Amino acid sequence: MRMTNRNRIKAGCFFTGLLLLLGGGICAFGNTVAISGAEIHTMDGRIWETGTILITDGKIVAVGRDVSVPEDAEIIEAGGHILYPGFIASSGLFAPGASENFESFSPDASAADRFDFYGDYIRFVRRGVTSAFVSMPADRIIPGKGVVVRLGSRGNLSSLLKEGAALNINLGREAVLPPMTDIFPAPVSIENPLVPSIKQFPSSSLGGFWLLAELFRPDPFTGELARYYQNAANSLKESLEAGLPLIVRCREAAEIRMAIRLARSVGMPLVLQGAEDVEEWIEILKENDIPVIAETDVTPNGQGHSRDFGEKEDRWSMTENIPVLIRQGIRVAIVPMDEDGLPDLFWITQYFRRYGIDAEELIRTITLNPAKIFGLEGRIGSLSPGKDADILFFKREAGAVLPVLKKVMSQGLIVYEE
Amino acid sequence: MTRWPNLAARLLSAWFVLAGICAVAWGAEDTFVIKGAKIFTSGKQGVLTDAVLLIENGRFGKVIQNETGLSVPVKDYSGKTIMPGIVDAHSFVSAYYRLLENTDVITSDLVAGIVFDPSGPEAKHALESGITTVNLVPRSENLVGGISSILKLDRESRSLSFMKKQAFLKISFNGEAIRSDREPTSLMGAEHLLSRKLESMGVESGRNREGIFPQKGLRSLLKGDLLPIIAASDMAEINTAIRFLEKWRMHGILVGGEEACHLSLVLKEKGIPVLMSPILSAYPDRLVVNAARLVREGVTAAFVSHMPEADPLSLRISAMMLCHHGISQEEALKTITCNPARILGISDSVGSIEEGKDADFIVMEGDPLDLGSPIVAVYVNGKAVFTKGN
Amino acid sequence: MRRRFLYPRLLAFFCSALLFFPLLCQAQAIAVKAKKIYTVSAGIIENGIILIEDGIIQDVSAGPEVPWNVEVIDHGQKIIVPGMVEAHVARGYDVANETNALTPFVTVLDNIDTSHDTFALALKDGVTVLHVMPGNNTILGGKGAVVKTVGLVVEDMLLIPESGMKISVSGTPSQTRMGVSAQLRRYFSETKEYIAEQKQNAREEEKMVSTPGSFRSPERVKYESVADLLKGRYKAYVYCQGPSDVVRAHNLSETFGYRSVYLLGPECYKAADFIAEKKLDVMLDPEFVYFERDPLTEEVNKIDVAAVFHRKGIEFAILSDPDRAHTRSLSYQGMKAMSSGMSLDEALKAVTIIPARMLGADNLIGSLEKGKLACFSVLNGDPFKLSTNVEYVYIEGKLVYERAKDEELQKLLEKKIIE
Amino acid sequence: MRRKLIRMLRGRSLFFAIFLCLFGSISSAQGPVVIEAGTVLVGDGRVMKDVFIVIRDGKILSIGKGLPQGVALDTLDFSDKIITPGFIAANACMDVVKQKSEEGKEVTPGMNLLYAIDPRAEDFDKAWRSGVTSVYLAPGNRNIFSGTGTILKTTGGTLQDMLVRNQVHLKMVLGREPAEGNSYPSGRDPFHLRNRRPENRMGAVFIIRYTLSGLQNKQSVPEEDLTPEERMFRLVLQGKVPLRINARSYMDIRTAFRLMEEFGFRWILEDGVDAYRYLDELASNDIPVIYGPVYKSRGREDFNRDDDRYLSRTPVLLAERGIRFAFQNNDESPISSFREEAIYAVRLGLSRENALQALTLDAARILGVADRMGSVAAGKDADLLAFDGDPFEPSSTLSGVFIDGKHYDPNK
Repeated sequence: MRMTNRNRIKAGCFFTGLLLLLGGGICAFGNTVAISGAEIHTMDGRIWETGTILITDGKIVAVGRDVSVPEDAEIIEAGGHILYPGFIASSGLFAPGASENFESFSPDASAADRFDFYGDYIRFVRRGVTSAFVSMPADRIIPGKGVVVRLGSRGNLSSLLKEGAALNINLGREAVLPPMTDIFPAPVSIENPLVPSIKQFPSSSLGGFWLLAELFRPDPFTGELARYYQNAANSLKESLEAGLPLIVRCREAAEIRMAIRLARSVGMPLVLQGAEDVEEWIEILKENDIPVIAETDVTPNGQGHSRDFGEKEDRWSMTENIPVLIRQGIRVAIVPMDEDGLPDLFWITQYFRRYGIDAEELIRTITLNPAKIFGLEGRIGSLSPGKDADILFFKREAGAVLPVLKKVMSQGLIVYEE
Repeated sequence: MTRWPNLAARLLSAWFVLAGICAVAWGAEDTFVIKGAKIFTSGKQGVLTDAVLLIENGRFGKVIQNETGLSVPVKDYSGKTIMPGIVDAHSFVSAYYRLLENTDVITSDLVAGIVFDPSGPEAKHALESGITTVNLVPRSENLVGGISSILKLDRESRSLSFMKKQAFLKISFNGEAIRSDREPTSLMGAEHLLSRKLESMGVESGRNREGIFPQKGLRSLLKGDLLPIIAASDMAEINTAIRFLEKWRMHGILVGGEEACHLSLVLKEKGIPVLMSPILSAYPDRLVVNAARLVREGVTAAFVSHMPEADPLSLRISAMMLCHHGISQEEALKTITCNPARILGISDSVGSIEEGKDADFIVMEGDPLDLGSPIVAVYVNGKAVFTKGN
Repeated sequence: MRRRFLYPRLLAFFCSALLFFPLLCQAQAIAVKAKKIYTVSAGIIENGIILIEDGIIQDVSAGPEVPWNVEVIDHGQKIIVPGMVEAHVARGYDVANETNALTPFVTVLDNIDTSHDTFALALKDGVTVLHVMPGNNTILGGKGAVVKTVGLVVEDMLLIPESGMKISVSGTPSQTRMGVSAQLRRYFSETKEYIAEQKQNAREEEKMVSTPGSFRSPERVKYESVADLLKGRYKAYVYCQGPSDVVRAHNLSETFGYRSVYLLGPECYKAADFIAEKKLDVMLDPEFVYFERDPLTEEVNKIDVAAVFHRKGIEFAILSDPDRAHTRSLSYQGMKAMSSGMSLDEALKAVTIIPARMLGADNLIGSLEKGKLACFSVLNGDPFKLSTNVEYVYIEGKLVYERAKDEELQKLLEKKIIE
Repeated sequence: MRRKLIRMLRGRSLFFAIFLCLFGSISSAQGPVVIEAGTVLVGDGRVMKDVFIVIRDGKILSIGKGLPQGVALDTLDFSDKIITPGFIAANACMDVVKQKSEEGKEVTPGMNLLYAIDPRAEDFDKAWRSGVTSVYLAPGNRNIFSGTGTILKTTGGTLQDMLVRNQVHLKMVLGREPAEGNSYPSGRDPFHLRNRRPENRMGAVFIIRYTLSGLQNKQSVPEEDLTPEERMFRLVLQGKVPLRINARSYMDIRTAFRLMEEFGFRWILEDGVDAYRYLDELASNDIPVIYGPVYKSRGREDFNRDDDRYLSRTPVLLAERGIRFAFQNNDESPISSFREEAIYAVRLGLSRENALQALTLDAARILGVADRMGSVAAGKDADLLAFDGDPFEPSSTLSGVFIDGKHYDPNK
């Protein structure tokens, strides 16, 4: 069993390397680019009114007002532009109409197996979303690991930024009563009559909580699950040892409590997703520095958002939680509730300015905060030396409420230009 | 080695100091005196008229004649009545749809408490109608639903206030547990399935175990750490339940028990208490008579509300109906306060207004068994968790 | 039920095959003479003669001395090409797949319907060998078989009984790629465990096999076939719908160490670089043309898949699909391949020796040279011309099709003339 | 309306029962009761006139002309009545269980009806009011081995008091009933209960062979290593527990004989509608037959419809061959008309002695409780019936019932 797992890891690395190679093939090696005269918002606090960014081999070398530009450098004159780091979509399936018909307990499944690296994601890139966390579906209790990818556009291949970036767990009502599989252990015959196949699990959050509590004990339990899901159990153990962040999708107080208990019991970084009832837990989140991936139902097509009243009459829509969380200083990453809204990340974040939140802070919820959540702050999420040059060129235009995206640079290459 | 004792002593003293501080801190909050009210202690003292009740650190103190010379806040409830907080010994409150795990018929590992949502609207509703302690049980659709937990209904959502986290094992010989599309499809099948499972507990282990669950609950049932609470309503089911308890030499509790009165002699001699369904929930005509008979013939009986299947108010209504069938008011009151507490084995802390018990009580306008008298305030551990108006 | 008799049945195949060889082909040797012989291996031979004995080619050359007792069949001005080979056919039976997603234990042998028109049509077209496979809708579809296109019972047609395992990594309507690959990984690693266990208690294994009709344990049934795959007894034939599937499938086969042949969907042209780099065995979807809509500017671009692969210098096998008019027959597919830039020689290779190599049967079929089975068709013109017809088809030296005696065809033609 | 009636009946019978409990305890405390009987049909064919039956603690102390001396006696006068033993339904079909069979598996020998019976069901009332003092209740026909049967008295307080003997026979059902409804999961969800074999007679017999032969292979296994089911089967194969085979059609009866030759178990033919076709075999292997209802033979599926003379004359034929048989009812004939079975058989030519024997002693013998009941004899349970006329005359009514020595009035 260990053997096969090592194989899998090896395979994973191979896969990653391969795709990086394919992706990197197109990124500009050896040349130096300088973007000058732009207003630079490096999301780690600094804002340069007019500054220069120096880029070599698709990585940022220097940022500042007076950066010495080598003479062989290609200069991009960006006067009047506002530079932001590339946006990060913190959650999304990127598989239209994907209904998972698979075991409810499959931590060995990886989103890298589903994501189409040859796909054309220009509709995201042209709206500034240069990288995304490909998450796992919500209809299983442990659907598996998500990956962070850099969305390739026209002509260049998407590439893996991080395989196994986080482990998705669903405590919400979506994971209860999952669709059934009919995988029979063996063909039917008279000496081997039909045995019912692996039954999906759980049918209630009672069972789900129990399962998780059992699984996250030092020795995952024996029994039928162990028999059927030996690999799964091992791979879960591995990802626990690797200390992946747990992204727990939950809604109600009981579920949030469970999530926190869970993360404490295994001492792993926790990220809440959804979490409508979070307002009772803000102190705890603050104490333990637990970030939240906040799903909002704000959509750019006019009708704004709708309050949903769940079983609690005093339930808030998450949309109204977000400003509270941000003011309380909790790290928030904003994503739209339905995936079609993903290209409009910028618009959606700016919506929250009506609650009197600083625009800079809102941009951070789709750049640096996600980067930190997925442990990629060393590569993406801000404009500082050493990071990949995923840069968005905005421009303020007369009559437009929000600045307009003009160019998108990914790894030092202009991948989209209006 | 010699340093240990005095170290321990130091620790101890430190702890005392801390405790003292805390006590003071609390004392400021929930030490007070109640005067002027008519108090139905469903305990030895019976009914007290305009007595002064001292409550310190969230517990009932002694009953005194007048509050003069006490430097504690006084709450004047003159004209009101006070009864102990209602104990609901079988409830799905605020976790109904989470308490049924369909994956297996015997799911004895599941602990009901962890899915309870104290800030839910049902919990609020229950509290506002006087229920301060609930025994949260798994649903009756499974043969063995899981382990119930007893908890206080204070609207504290950050941490659950358990009285007992693992209280009883819920077994159901009820009609609900018998379905035509899976085992068991019959009552005898249900009993057989459960007995075989219990027999096989010792033998099987590791890989050749059937089913997803390791069934810790059944193991501790065999060890006697857990007592069964068996759902059985009609004669056949109650018979089966009794035979099952005999066969495995266990003490247990019956819940439902609409026809239990016909076996009251047996129940009495075996000392099996019965948790009766609330009277509003089914045919009243038969149920009231049966319930009254059960109480009259001296079986330890209590009313439960299978919230949210029945309204929390139905507890008081059931007790009231008993009065109409010749049960004294005190007896009737006991079926929702101290009897359930005794059955659940928590009567040393809740269930009646006696010195040293938790200060869980309800303040009402008029008579406790008169629905016309609305609830003014509900106290849990001496804290007012609900006050009428705000 | 039938699974139990698999082993005896396999033995039966071999025996019967041995039995049938002499019956199938004439006892005495023959020599077939024609104007042009396309031996795919050794170029074109003008006025060549093929010497055949017991269905095996003895010699192919221009004017060898023919022994006195050999009957010479002179086809005059006709042209001989090797019998075509179609390396993946999901036809020749009623139902293509089990409902169950993981059925490696089934074999297409139990399913083949010898009277299915697939074989007749293929024969008319000059296709002499088909690789019949389960369909694309299941993850582990089962085992296929390489058959000739004539025979009354499966045993006659059989060339290779268990020729490969059908795998589909692209997901079924109800399952996404992720679930599929996770399930495959699980199945394979469980099978590895199983193999290890088998090694430990090998002895009673043999006993179980030897006792005929012994009840087989579910484990055996479940893992045997995949174990054979992992032991390398046959290749996997992997259906890849999209380009990333190819990468994924290759990754999987690297991980678990089995050889595989890839059945590419049209969109896979995007992965051409990868395929060229890794030198994978690939077969193209019958649909050579792929239309895709640009997500940004919603215009439609047309891609000639075969051309792309040809430009990248990738050798591939061509498949046909009679359900669609424009991909009906293999020869027609060959013409299309030529239209997208391949030379006649390459196109011919793509339907003969390359698929034969993929099937691991290039020592038997795929070209006309000494020692191979005498499977070839006689044309009235150069191959891959619209005017060209298949006049005769020989399989193992036996004349199995004759255009003049094809009643259906004749009727058809008459009808045409009348109308 | 009907519902209300039932509830009323239940209520009344219950109060009645409780009253009787008290009364019974008092009377047994008081000492023996004496019945002054005009005629006694003992049950084994003998007839006694003008005797005293002395009952103490529910048992018959003595029966004879004289009375024991020195005991305080309270005498019940039945001098103008005919006393017979209580009737025994050797296979009663009563509405006292909600779900008669556990359909989770095909082979459920562990099933025990005692865990499902409702002692307050009105069918018990009907039974004792029509003279049936003991019944044999078994699980239904939906399994191949559907479980063991139970013998109960038809009244007397709680189930514990009514129980005579438990786990009497193991029931095996031939024919297609067990297989009905089973199928493959075609278009059905894969966890459905019915996705399994057998689907026909053949499959059912396969499962029987599979089970029993599996047990034969386990001869050497010690007792304690077996599961309870396997222990039960071992008892059957050792002949300690007789197998009761429900075989309606002639082909099923033949199958039963074949299985008997293979595995050599003792068996009893239940619901033997076609028994008249195998009189010789039944007689030579002396296999008891439980037959009925006599007067209603049409409307049963599953066996070829022969002409009814044979069917309703079956008791006579059995009696002629000296094959031991008892009566049963089925869901088409209520237990309250149990006596009519015998009456009809008598009308078709069965002798009164045989009829009474079939109703009482032979039934007790088949059930293996002849030491406790079945005839009016010292030491047996005092289950007696008092008729004011010939029990086989429809006109004569039942005027008194004794169960375990307690006197009930059936007409109250």
